[in-house]
Amino acid sequence: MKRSILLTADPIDEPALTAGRSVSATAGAVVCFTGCVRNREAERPLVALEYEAFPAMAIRQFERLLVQAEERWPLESVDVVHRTGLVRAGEASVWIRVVSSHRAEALAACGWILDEMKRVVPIWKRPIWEPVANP
Amino acid sequence: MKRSILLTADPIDEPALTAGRSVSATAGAVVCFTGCVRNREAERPLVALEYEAFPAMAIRQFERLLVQAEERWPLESVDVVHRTGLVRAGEASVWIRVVSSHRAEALAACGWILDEMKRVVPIWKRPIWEPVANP
Amino acid sequence: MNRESMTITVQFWSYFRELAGIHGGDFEVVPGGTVSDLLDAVSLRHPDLAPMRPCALVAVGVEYAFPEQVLQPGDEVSLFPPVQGG
Amino acid sequence: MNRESMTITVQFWSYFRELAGIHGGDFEVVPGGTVSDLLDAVSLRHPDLAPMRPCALVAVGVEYAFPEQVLQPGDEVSLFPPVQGG
Repeated sequence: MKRSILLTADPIDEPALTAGRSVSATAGAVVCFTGCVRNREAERPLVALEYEAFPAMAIRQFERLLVQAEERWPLESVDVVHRTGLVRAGEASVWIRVVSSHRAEALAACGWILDEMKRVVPIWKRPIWEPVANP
Repeated sequence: MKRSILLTADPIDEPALTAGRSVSATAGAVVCFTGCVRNREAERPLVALEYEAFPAMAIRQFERLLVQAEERWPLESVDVVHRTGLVRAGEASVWIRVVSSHRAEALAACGWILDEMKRVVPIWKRPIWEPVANP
Repeated sequence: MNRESMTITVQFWSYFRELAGIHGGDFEVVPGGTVSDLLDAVSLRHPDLAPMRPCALVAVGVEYAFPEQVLQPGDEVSLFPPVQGG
Repeated sequence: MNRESMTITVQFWSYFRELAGIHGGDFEVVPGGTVSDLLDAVSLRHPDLAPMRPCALVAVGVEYAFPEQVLQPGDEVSLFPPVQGG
């Protein structure tokens, strides 16, 4: 299985990533997931999330996840991009692409990687709230 | 919920579709599924699939599916593109994007729409096999 | 169309069209006749389609129809094999 | 480092760093000491981190570690709160 993992402070360029996909003629299903920062958290207006990663360990733990995903499902490739630093509301913080020969496997693997990522990959976020106007 | 449904004989321009997405600041999860024609079917080399649709009914049945999906999951938008005519091996035959506030809903809705599409949307395909070389 | 029958236009799709050797046709059904009655008439005229009846899907206009559904004059019926999109 | 102890470098991440008021530090552990022994030393020096211990995650290098894991001289240990990627 091909895999790539990128932690980056730059915006995630989804069209470029989409244009750059390579799918072998035997792989029928491509699932892309984009997670965006919402403008509210628990009803409170949010300007951005500040992501902090422990980079070497984050890469290592993503690698372990992708190896485990490959053991569970027949995957052709998985690509992961995760932002670090300030990510404004509406911007993408995470992007995952899974290529497999069948849709069910691609969807299941994508959901599993997202769930596990939130359990083991050392990345943290801190909310930047909208300033409250003084009366 | 916003929705769009397109049947087209033109190639599916995934980067353009990706660039054209609009996600409200309250929607955190975007799932894109691309289904590509594989170069083999039951071990036999395949050149292309020829898709035939009953267009008015296909659009109507897709609409029903999207309405049902909206009743099951809180979705912000669903966009569907399905090819008609000749689709060569490696090309995309179907593309679906689901936007929701949470990843689990977006992934579940995407899988469900694909499953139901294959059950009720009047589109058929005919394999164009690789010519067998005469000895 | 006379007082004892109504004309229903039927269209075949996918390999049903090839099996029938024609895109469709007009069929006469008694007033109050059902989708099932129409399929009897289709099977009679197109014996190569008859074996497909258990797997055939039927639509009236752009909606799926059930065998016991009563047809109305002017209904446009479509007959096709299981769908295979994606 | 003397014969009765080994030095372990600890790094704090996310709000553990703010609670401790420092990026980390070196801690002395007896030879054969475990992650759990190290956490005792960390809690002693940083009482504001002590209440976090039940939810704290610990890594040796880039791999998660268990409380009973025996530390080796030169190990680099990371201590952090539950992760929240995505």
